Amino acid sequence: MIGVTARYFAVFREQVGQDTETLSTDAATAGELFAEIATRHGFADSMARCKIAINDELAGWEEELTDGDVILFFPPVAGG
Amino acid sequence: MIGVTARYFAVFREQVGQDTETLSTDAATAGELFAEIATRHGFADSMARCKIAINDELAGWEEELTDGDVILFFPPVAGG
Amino acid sequence: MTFEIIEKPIDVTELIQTLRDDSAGACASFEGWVRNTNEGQDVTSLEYEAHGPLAVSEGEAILAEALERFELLAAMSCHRVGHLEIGDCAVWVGVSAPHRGAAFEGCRYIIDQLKQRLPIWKKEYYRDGHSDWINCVTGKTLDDA
Amino acid sequence: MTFEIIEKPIDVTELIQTLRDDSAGACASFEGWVRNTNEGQDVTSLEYEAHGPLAVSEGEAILAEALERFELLAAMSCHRVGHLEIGDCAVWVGVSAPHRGAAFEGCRYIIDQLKQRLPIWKKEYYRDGHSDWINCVTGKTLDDA
Repeated sequence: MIGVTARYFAVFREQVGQDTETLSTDAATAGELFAEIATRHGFADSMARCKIAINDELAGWEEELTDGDVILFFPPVAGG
Repeated sequence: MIGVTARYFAVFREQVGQDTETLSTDAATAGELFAEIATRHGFADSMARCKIAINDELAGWEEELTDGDVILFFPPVAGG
Repeated sequence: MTFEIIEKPIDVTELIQTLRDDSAGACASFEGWVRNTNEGQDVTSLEYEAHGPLAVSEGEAILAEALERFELLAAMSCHRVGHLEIGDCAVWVGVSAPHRGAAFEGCRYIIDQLKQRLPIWKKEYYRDGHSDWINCVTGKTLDDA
Repeated sequence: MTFEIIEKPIDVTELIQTLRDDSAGACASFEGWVRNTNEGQDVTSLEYEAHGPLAVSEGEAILAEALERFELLAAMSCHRVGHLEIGDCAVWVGVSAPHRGAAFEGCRYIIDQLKQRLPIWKKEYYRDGHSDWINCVTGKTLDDA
Protein backbone atom coordinates (compact mmCIF):
# COMPACT_ATOMS: atom_id res chain seq x y z
CA MET A 1 0.00 0.00 0.00
CA ILE A 2 1.22 3.47 -0.90
CA GLY A 3 -0.40 6.83 -0.45
CA VAL A 4 -0.79 9.11 -3.50
CA THR A 5 -2.68 12.27 -4.39
CA ALA A 6 -4.97 12.11 -7.43
CA ARG A 7 -5.87 15.23 -9.39
CA TYR A 8 -8.69 15.12 -11.92
CA PHE A 9 -9.18 17.35 -14.97
CA ALA A 10 -12.16 18.38 -17.08
CA VAL A 11 -14.77 15.60 -17.42
CA PHE A 12 -12.93 13.43 -14.86
CA ARG A 13 -13.17 16.21 -12.28
CA GLU A 14 -16.90 16.49 -12.91
CA GLN A 15 -17.39 12.74 -12.69
CA VAL A 16 -15.43 12.44 -9.45
CA GLY A 17 -17.11 15.54 -8.04
CA GLN A 18 -13.87 17.07 -6.78
CA ASP A 19 -10.50 17.96 -8.24
CA THR A 20 -8.26 16.22 -5.70
CA GLU A 21 -8.39 12.98 -3.71
CA THR A 22 -5.86 11.30 -1.42
CA LEU A 23 -5.76 7.56 -1.99
CA SER A 24 -4.25 4.42 -0.57
CA THR A 25 -3.62 1.92 -3.35
CA ASP A 26 -2.05 -1.44 -4.13
CA ALA A 27 -1.49 -0.32 -7.73
CA ALA A 28 2.18 -0.61 -8.66
CA THR A 29 2.06 1.28 -11.97
CA ALA A 30 0.32 4.28 -13.54
CA GLY A 31 -1.77 1.90 -15.65
CA GLU A 32 -2.93 -0.17 -12.69
CA LEU A 33 -3.93 2.98 -10.82
CA PHE A 34 -5.80 4.34 -13.82
CA ALA A 35 -7.76 1.09 -14.17
CA GLU A 36 -8.61 1.09 -10.47
CA ILE A 37 -9.78 4.72 -10.48
CA ALA A 38 -11.66 4.40 -13.78
CA THR A 39 -13.65 1.51 -12.36
CA ARG A 40 -14.36 3.22 -9.07
CA HIS A 41 -15.57 6.48 -10.65
CA GLY A 42 -17.08 5.02 -13.82
CA PHE A 43 -14.78 6.78 -16.30
CA ALA A 44 -16.16 5.94 -19.74
CA ASP A 45 -13.14 6.83 -21.89
CA SER A 46 -10.77 4.04 -22.89
CA MET A 47 -7.33 4.18 -21.30
CA ALA A 48 -5.77 4.40 -24.76
CA ARG A 49 -7.28 7.88 -25.21
CA CYS A 50 -6.37 9.15 -21.74
CA LYS A 51 -3.09 10.11 -20.10
CA ILE A 52 -1.50 10.20 -16.70
CA ALA A 53 1.16 12.53 -15.40
CA ILE A 54 3.23 11.80 -12.31
CA ASN A 55 4.48 14.86 -10.44
CA ASP A 56 3.81 17.12 -13.46
CA GLU A 57 5.58 14.85 -15.99
CA LEU A 58 3.63 12.79 -18.54
CA ALA A 59 4.09 9.12 -17.66
CA GLY A 60 3.87 5.82 -19.51
CA TRP A 61 1.39 3.23 -18.23
CA GLU A 62 4.25 1.02 -17.05
CA GLU A 63 5.77 3.72 -14.88
CA GLU A 64 6.04 2.69 -11.23
CA LEU A 65 4.37 4.63 -8.46
CA THR A 66 6.10 5.84 -5.32
CA ASP A 67 4.59 6.76 -2.01
CA GLY A 68 3.72 10.48 -2.06
CA ASP A 69 3.36 10.85 -5.83
CA VAL A 70 0.88 13.34 -7.23
CA ILE A 71 -0.97 11.65 -10.10
CA LEU A 72 -2.81 13.72 -12.72
CA PHE A 73 -5.70 12.09 -14.62
CA PHE A 74 -6.19 13.54 -18.12
CA PRO A 75 -9.25 12.67 -20.20
CA PRO A 76 -9.01 12.79 -24.04
CA VAL A 77 -7.69 16.21 -25.07
CA ALA A 78 -9.33 18.71 -27.42
CA GLY A 79 -7.32 21.87 -27.90
CA GLY A 80 -7.84 24.52 -30.55
CA MET B 1 -1.15 47.81 -92.20
CA ILE B 2 -2.99 48.72 -89.04
CA GLY B 3 -2.24 51.27 -86.37
CA VAL B 4 -2.04 50.16 -82.74
CA THR B 5 -0.84 51.57 -79.45
CA ALA B 6 1.75 49.54 -77.54
CA ARG B 7 2.15 49.89 -73.77
CA TYR B 8 5.17 48.39 -72.06
CA PHE B 9 5.48 47.25 -68.44
CA ALA B 10 8.37 46.78 -66.05
CA VAL B 11 11.56 45.55 -67.78
CA PHE B 12 9.98 46.04 -71.21
CA ARG B 13 9.30 49.69 -70.45
CA GLU B 14 12.91 50.15 -69.41
CA GLN B 15 14.22 48.38 -72.51
CA VAL B 16 12.04 50.41 -74.86
CA GLY B 17 12.81 53.60 -72.97
CA GLN B 18 9.18 54.76 -72.87
CA ASP B 19 5.89 53.31 -71.68
CA THR B 20 3.84 53.92 -74.85
CA GLU B 21 4.47 53.78 -78.59
CA THR B 22 2.13 54.13 -81.54
CA LEU B 23 2.95 51.62 -84.25
CA SER B 24 2.03 50.70 -87.79
CA THR B 25 2.31 46.97 -88.28
CA ASP B 26 1.63 44.13 -90.72
CA ALA B 27 1.22 41.73 -87.78
CA ALA B 28 -2.18 40.00 -87.93
CA THR B 29 -2.11 38.39 -84.46
CA ALA B 30 -0.93 39.16 -80.94
CA GLY B 31 1.86 36.59 -81.37
CA GLU B 32 3.13 38.12 -84.60
CA LEU B 33 3.17 41.58 -83.05
CA PHE B 34 5.02 40.30 -79.97
CA ALA B 35 7.68 38.67 -82.16
CA GLU B 36 8.09 41.85 -84.21
CA ILE B 37 8.40 44.09 -81.13
CA ALA B 38 10.65 41.66 -79.24
CA THR B 39 13.08 41.65 -82.16
CA ARG B 40 13.01 45.41 -82.61
CA HIS B 41 13.64 46.19 -78.94
CA GLY B 42 15.79 43.17 -78.06
CA PHE B 43 13.43 41.62 -75.50
CA ALA B 44 15.34 38.69 -74.03
CA ASP B 45 12.45 36.76 -72.43
CA SER B 46 10.89 33.90 -74.35
CA MET B 47 7.36 34.51 -75.59
CA ALA B 48 6.18 31.51 -73.56
CA ARG B 49 6.91 33.37 -70.34
CA CYS B 50 5.36 36.68 -71.45
CA LYS B 51 1.79 37.80 -72.01
CA ILE B 52 -0.15 40.24 -74.10
CA ALA B 53 -3.39 42.00 -73.29
CA ILE B 54 -5.57 43.63 -75.91
CA ASN B 55 -7.69 46.54 -74.69
CA ASP B 56 -7.20 45.48 -71.06
CA GLU B 57 -8.12 41.82 -71.60
CA LEU B 58 -5.51 39.05 -71.56
CA ALA B 59 -5.22 37.66 -75.08
CA GLY B 60 -4.05 34.40 -76.64
CA TRP B 61 -1.19 34.56 -79.15
CA GLU B 62 -3.60 33.68 -81.98
CA GLU B 63 -5.92 36.56 -81.25
CA GLU B 64 -6.35 38.88 -84.25
CA LEU B 65 -5.48 42.54 -84.08
CA THR B 66 -7.78 45.35 -85.11
CA ASP B 67 -6.88 48.88 -86.13
CA GLY B 68 -6.88 51.08 -83.03
CA ASP B 69 -6.19 48.30 -80.48
CA VAL B 70 -4.20 49.09 -77.36
CA ILE B 71 -1.71 46.25 -76.82
CA LEU B 72 -0.10 45.67 -73.42
CA PHE B 73 3.25 43.88 -73.28
CA PHE B 74 3.79 41.97 -70.03
CA PRO B 75 7.19 40.49 -69.16
CA PRO B 76 7.34 37.41 -66.86
CA VAL B 77 5.43 38.17 -63.67
CA ALA B 78 6.72 38.01 -60.09
CA GLY B 79 4.13 38.91 -57.51
CA GLY B 80 4.33 38.35 -53.77
CA MET C 1 10.07 30.31 -29.87
CA THR C 2 7.46 30.56 -27.13
CA PHE C 3 4.22 28.85 -26.30
CA GLU C 4 1.81 30.55 -23.94
CA ILE C 5 -1.44 29.75 -22.17
CA ILE C 6 -3.35 32.98 -21.61
CA GLU C 7 -6.63 33.99 -20.04
CA LYS C 8 -7.10 37.23 -21.97
CA PRO C 9 -7.94 37.76 -25.67
CA ILE C 10 -5.11 36.87 -28.02
CA ASP C 11 -3.38 39.91 -29.54
CA VAL C 12 -2.43 38.69 -33.01
CA THR C 13 -0.80 41.94 -34.14
CA GLU C 14 1.65 41.85 -31.25
CA LEU C 15 2.40 38.14 -31.71
CA ILE C 16 3.20 38.51 -35.41
CA GLN C 17 5.87 41.07 -34.50
CA THR C 18 7.78 38.36 -32.63
CA LEU C 19 8.24 36.47 -35.92
CA ARG C 20 10.09 39.31 -37.66
CA ASP C 21 13.37 38.43 -39.32
CA ASP C 22 15.03 40.31 -42.16
CA SER C 23 15.61 37.06 -44.00
CA ALA C 24 11.94 36.00 -43.75
CA GLY C 25 9.99 36.14 -47.01
CA ALA C 26 6.94 34.27 -45.73
CA CYS C 27 4.76 34.32 -42.66
CA ALA C 28 1.96 31.77 -42.29
CA SER C 29 -0.47 31.96 -39.43
CA PHE C 30 -3.50 30.13 -38.18
CA GLU C 31 -6.33 31.18 -35.87
CA GLY C 32 -8.78 28.75 -34.35
CA TRP C 33 -12.12 30.51 -33.84
CA VAL C 34 -15.05 29.39 -31.71
CA ARG C 35 -17.73 28.43 -34.20
CA ASN C 36 -21.47 28.27 -33.67
CA THR C 37 -21.99 24.61 -34.57
CA ASN C 38 -20.29 21.30 -33.90
CA GLU C 39 -21.48 17.95 -35.16
CA GLY C 40 -24.93 19.30 -35.88
CA GLN C 41 -25.49 21.04 -32.55
CA ASP C 42 -25.86 24.81 -32.00
CA VAL C 43 -22.98 25.95 -29.82
CA THR C 44 -23.44 29.11 -27.73
CA SER C 45 -20.07 29.28 -25.95
CA LEU C 46 -17.04 27.25 -24.89
CA GLU C 47 -14.97 26.64 -21.80
CA TYR C 48 -11.29 25.73 -22.14
CA GLU C 49 -9.37 24.19 -19.27
CA ALA C 50 -5.64 23.44 -19.37
CA HIS C 51 -2.93 22.00 -17.21
CA GLY C 52 -0.81 25.11 -17.57
CA PRO C 53 2.76 23.86 -16.92
CA LEU C 54 2.39 20.70 -19.01
CA ALA C 55 0.58 22.56 -21.80
CA VAL C 56 3.45 25.04 -21.98
CA SER C 57 6.17 22.37 -21.99
CA GLU C 58 4.32 20.25 -24.58
CA GLY C 59 3.59 23.36 -26.71
CA GLU C 60 7.24 24.36 -26.63
CA ALA C 61 8.31 20.82 -27.54
CA ILE C 62 6.01 20.99 -30.59
CA LEU C 63 7.41 24.37 -31.67
CA ALA C 64 10.95 23.01 -31.31
CA GLU C 65 10.06 19.99 -33.46
CA ALA C 66 8.66 22.28 -36.15
CA LEU C 67 11.80 24.44 -36.13
CA GLU C 68 13.89 21.31 -36.57
CA ARG C 69 11.78 19.62 -39.27
CA PHE C 70 10.99 22.62 -41.48
CA GLU C 71 13.11 25.51 -42.65
CA LEU C 72 11.62 28.08 -40.29
CA LEU C 73 13.10 31.21 -38.79
CA ALA C 74 10.64 31.63 -35.91
CA ALA C 75 7.55 29.96 -34.48
CA MET C 76 5.09 31.19 -31.87
CA SER C 77 1.81 29.97 -30.52
CA CYS C 78 -0.63 30.64 -27.75
CA HIS C 79 -3.82 29.08 -26.52
CA ARG C 80 -6.52 30.85 -24.59
CA VAL C 81 -8.32 29.27 -21.63
CA GLY C 82 -11.50 30.18 -19.76
CA HIS C 83 -14.90 31.07 -21.13
CA LEU C 84 -14.99 31.99 -24.85
CA GLU C 85 -17.81 33.29 -27.03
CA ILE C 86 -18.59 32.57 -30.69
CA GLY C 87 -15.95 34.20 -32.91
CA ASP C 88 -13.31 34.42 -30.19
CA CYS C 89 -9.82 33.27 -31.09
CA ALA C 90 -8.97 30.17 -29.02
CA VAL C 91 -5.58 29.34 -30.49
CA TRP C 92 -3.05 31.15 -32.63
CA VAL C 93 -0.01 29.75 -34.46
CA GLY C 94 2.45 31.79 -36.49
CA VAL C 95 5.71 30.98 -38.23
CA SER C 96 8.15 32.86 -40.42
CA ALA C 97 10.43 31.29 -43.02
CA PRO C 98 12.57 32.28 -45.98
CA HIS C 99 10.03 30.62 -48.33
CA ARG C 100 6.32 29.91 -48.24
CA GLY C 101 6.42 26.13 -48.61
CA ALA C 102 8.12 25.63 -45.26
CA ALA C 103 5.95 28.31 -43.66
CA PHE C 104 2.70 26.55 -44.59
CA GLU C 105 3.99 23.09 -43.68
CA GLY C 106 5.45 24.22 -40.36
CA CYS C 107 2.31 26.09 -39.36
CA ARG C 108 0.12 23.11 -40.24
CA TYR C 109 2.36 20.72 -38.36
CA ILE C 110 2.19 22.83 -35.22
CA ILE C 111 -1.61 23.18 -35.09
CA ASP C 112 -2.13 19.49 -35.90
CA GLN C 113 0.19 18.46 -33.09
CA LEU C 114 -1.22 20.99 -30.61
CA LYS C 115 -4.71 19.62 -31.15
CA GLN C 116 -3.56 16.06 -30.49
CA ARG C 117 -1.10 16.55 -27.69
CA LEU C 118 -1.82 19.61 -25.53
CA PRO C 119 -3.38 18.86 -22.14
CA ILE C 120 -6.31 21.17 -22.89
CA TRP C 121 -9.98 20.28 -22.64
CA LYS C 122 -12.96 21.92 -24.25
CA LYS C 123 -16.51 21.96 -22.97
CA GLU C 124 -19.20 23.05 -25.37
CA TYR C 125 -22.40 24.73 -24.21
CA TYR C 126 -25.39 24.22 -26.50
CA ARG C 127 -28.47 26.25 -27.24
CA ASP C 128 -30.71 23.52 -25.80
CA GLY C 129 -29.05 23.99 -22.42
CA HIS C 130 -26.82 20.94 -22.15
CA SER C 131 -23.04 20.83 -22.39
CA ASP C 132 -20.40 18.29 -23.38
CA TRP C 133 -16.70 17.72 -22.98
CA ILE C 134 -15.39 17.32 -26.53
CA ASN C 135 -13.57 14.11 -27.49
CA CYS C 136 -14.73 12.41 -24.30
CA VAL C 137 -17.25 9.66 -23.89
CA THR C 138 -19.77 11.78 -22.06
CA GLY C 139 -22.67 9.37 -21.89
CA LYS C 140 -22.16 9.06 -18.16
CA THR C 141 -21.29 12.65 -17.34
CA LEU C 142 -23.26 14.53 -14.73
CA ASP C 143 -23.91 17.51 -16.95
CA ASP C 144 -25.56 15.30 -19.53
CA ALA C 145 -28.35 14.32 -17.16
CA MET D 1 -14.39 38.14 -51.60
CA THR D 2 -12.23 41.06 -52.69
CA PHE D 3 -8.81 41.49 -54.16
CA GLU D 4 -7.12 44.86 -53.90
CA ILE D 5 -4.00 46.56 -55.18
CA ILE D 6 -2.92 49.20 -52.68
CA GLU D 7 -0.14 51.75 -52.40
CA LYS D 8 -0.19 52.08 -48.62
CA PRO D 9 0.93 49.60 -45.94
CA ILE D 10 -1.35 46.56 -45.63
CA ASP D 11 -3.52 46.64 -42.49
CA VAL D 12 -3.76 42.94 -41.58
CA THR D 13 -5.94 43.47 -38.49
CA GLU D 14 -8.60 45.21 -40.52
CA LEU D 15 -8.48 42.64 -43.33
CA ILE D 16 -8.91 39.67 -40.98
CA GLN D 17 -12.17 41.23 -39.74
CA THR D 18 -13.64 40.84 -43.23
CA LEU D 19 -13.28 37.04 -42.89
CA ARG D 20 -15.51 36.80 -39.79
CA ASP D 21 -18.30 34.24 -39.92
CA ASP D 22 -19.98 32.60 -36.93
CA SER D 23 -19.63 29.21 -38.57
CA ALA D 24 -15.88 29.65 -39.15
CA GLY D 25 -13.64 27.53 -36.91
CA ALA D 26 -10.43 28.21 -38.82
CA CYS D 27 -8.66 31.20 -40.32
CA ALA D 28 -5.44 30.71 -42.27
CA SER D 29 -3.46 33.66 -43.50
CA PHE D 30 -0.26 34.33 -45.36
CA GLU D 31 1.98 37.38 -45.52
CA GLY D 32 4.73 37.82 -48.08
CA TRP D 33 7.50 39.94 -46.57
CA VAL D 34 10.35 41.68 -48.36
CA ARG D 35 13.44 39.73 -47.39
CA ASN D 36 17.04 40.88 -47.37
CA THR D 37 18.47 38.27 -49.72
CA ASN D 38 17.48 36.61 -52.98
CA GLU D 39 19.52 34.02 -54.79
CA GLY D 40 22.63 34.93 -52.88
CA GLN D 41 22.42 38.70 -53.36
CA ASP D 42 21.89 41.29 -50.60
CA VAL D 43 18.60 43.05 -51.29
CA THR D 44 18.11 46.57 -49.91
CA SER D 45 14.61 47.35 -51.20
CA LEU D 46 11.99 46.43 -53.80
CA GLU D 47 9.77 48.12 -56.33
CA TYR D 48 6.45 46.53 -57.29
CA GLU D 49 4.61 47.58 -60.42
CA ALA D 50 1.17 46.27 -61.41
CA HIS D 51 -1.36 46.62 -64.16
CA GLY D 52 -4.08 47.57 -61.68
CA PRO D 53 -7.32 46.63 -63.48
CA LEU D 54 -6.03 43.28 -64.77
CA ALA D 55 -4.38 42.46 -61.44
CA VAL D 56 -7.69 43.04 -59.67
CA SER D 57 -9.72 40.98 -62.12
CA GLU D 58 -7.17 38.13 -62.10
CA GLY D 59 -6.92 38.28 -58.30
CA GLU D 60 -10.69 38.09 -57.94
CA ALA D 61 -10.83 35.19 -60.38
CA ILE D 62 -8.30 33.32 -58.22
CA LEU D 63 -10.28 34.00 -55.03
CA ALA D 64 -13.45 32.77 -56.75
CA GLU D 65 -11.68 29.57 -57.82
CA ALA D 66 -10.53 28.96 -54.25
CA LEU D 67 -14.05 29.48 -52.89
CA GLU D 68 -15.32 26.95 -55.40
CA ARG D 69 -12.60 24.31 -54.93
CA PHE D 70 -12.26 24.36 -51.15
CA GLU D 71 -14.81 24.52 -48.38
CA LEU D 72 -14.21 28.15 -47.51
CA LEU D 73 -16.50 30.77 -46.02
CA ALA D 74 -14.55 33.86 -47.07
CA ALA D 75 -11.35 34.77 -48.90
CA MET D 76 -9.54 38.10 -49.15
CA SER D 77 -6.24 39.24 -50.55
CA CYS D 78 -4.34 42.38 -51.32
CA HIS D 79 -1.04 43.21 -52.93
CA ARG D 80 0.95 46.34 -52.31
CA VAL D 81 2.73 48.25 -55.07
CA GLY D 82 5.39 50.95 -55.07
CA HIS D 83 8.65 51.09 -53.16
CA LEU D 84 8.96 48.62 -50.25
CA GLU D 85 11.64 48.20 -47.61
CA ILE D 86 12.97 45.01 -45.97
CA GLY D 87 10.30 43.53 -43.68
CA ASP D 88 7.39 45.27 -45.40
CA CYS D 89 4.36 43.14 -46.19
CA ALA D 90 4.00 42.92 -50.00
CA VAL D 91 1.04 40.55 -50.21
CA TRP D 92 -1.56 39.25 -47.80
CA VAL D 93 -3.97 36.34 -48.22
CA GLY D 94 -6.58 35.28 -45.66
CA VAL D 95 -9.37 32.72 -45.69
CA SER D 96 -11.89 31.45 -43.18
CA ALA D 97 -13.46 27.98 -43.20
CA PRO D 98 -15.39 25.65 -40.92
CA HIS D 99 -12.30 23.42 -40.60
CA ARG D 100 -8.56 23.92 -40.81
CA GLY D 101 -7.78 21.52 -43.66
CA ALA D 102 -9.72 23.58 -46.19
CA ALA D 103 -8.38 26.82 -44.70
CA PHE D 104 -4.74 25.82 -45.21
CA GLU D 105 -5.33 24.37 -48.67
CA GLY D 106 -7.37 27.34 -49.87
CA CYS D 107 -4.85 29.87 -48.58
CA ARG D 108 -1.97 28.00 -50.21
CA TYR D 109 -3.84 27.71 -53.49
CA ILE D 110 -4.49 31.45 -53.60
CA ILE D 111 -0.90 32.58 -52.95
CA ASP D 112 0.52 30.00 -55.38
CA GLN D 113 -1.83 31.20 -58.13
CA LEU D 114 -1.31 34.89 -57.37
CA LYS D 115 2.44 34.46 -57.74
CA GLN D 116 2.06 32.79 -61.12
CA ARG D 117 -0.75 34.78 -62.64
CA LEU D 118 -0.98 38.36 -61.35
CA PRO D 119 0.32 41.03 -63.74
CA ILE D 120 2.72 42.34 -61.11
CA TRP D 121 6.43 42.87 -61.54
CA LYS D 122 9.15 43.11 -58.94
CA LYS D 123 12.44 44.95 -59.23
CA GLU D 124 15.07 44.20 -56.63
CA TYR D 125 17.67 46.77 -55.60
CA TYR D 126 20.92 45.29 -54.34
CA ARG D 127 23.55 46.49 -51.91
CA ASP D 128 26.17 46.63 -54.68
CA GLY D 129 24.08 49.27 -56.46
CA HIS D 130 22.57 47.32 -59.33
CA SER D 131 18.95 46.22 -59.72
CA ASP D 132 17.06 43.45 -61.49
CA TRP D 133 13.55 42.65 -62.59
CA ILE D 134 12.77 39.28 -61.02
CA ASN D 135 11.86 36.34 -63.25
CA CYS D 136 13.00 38.23 -66.36
CA VAL D 137 16.03 37.60 -68.51
CA THR D 138 17.74 40.81 -67.56
CA GLY D 139 21.09 40.28 -69.24
CA LYS D 140 20.26 43.00 -71.70
CA THR D 141 18.53 45.46 -69.39
CA LEU D 142 19.75 49.02 -69.19
CA ASP D 143 20.01 49.03 -65.41
CA ASP D 144 22.41 46.12 -65.50
CA ALA D 145 25.05 48.08 -67.36
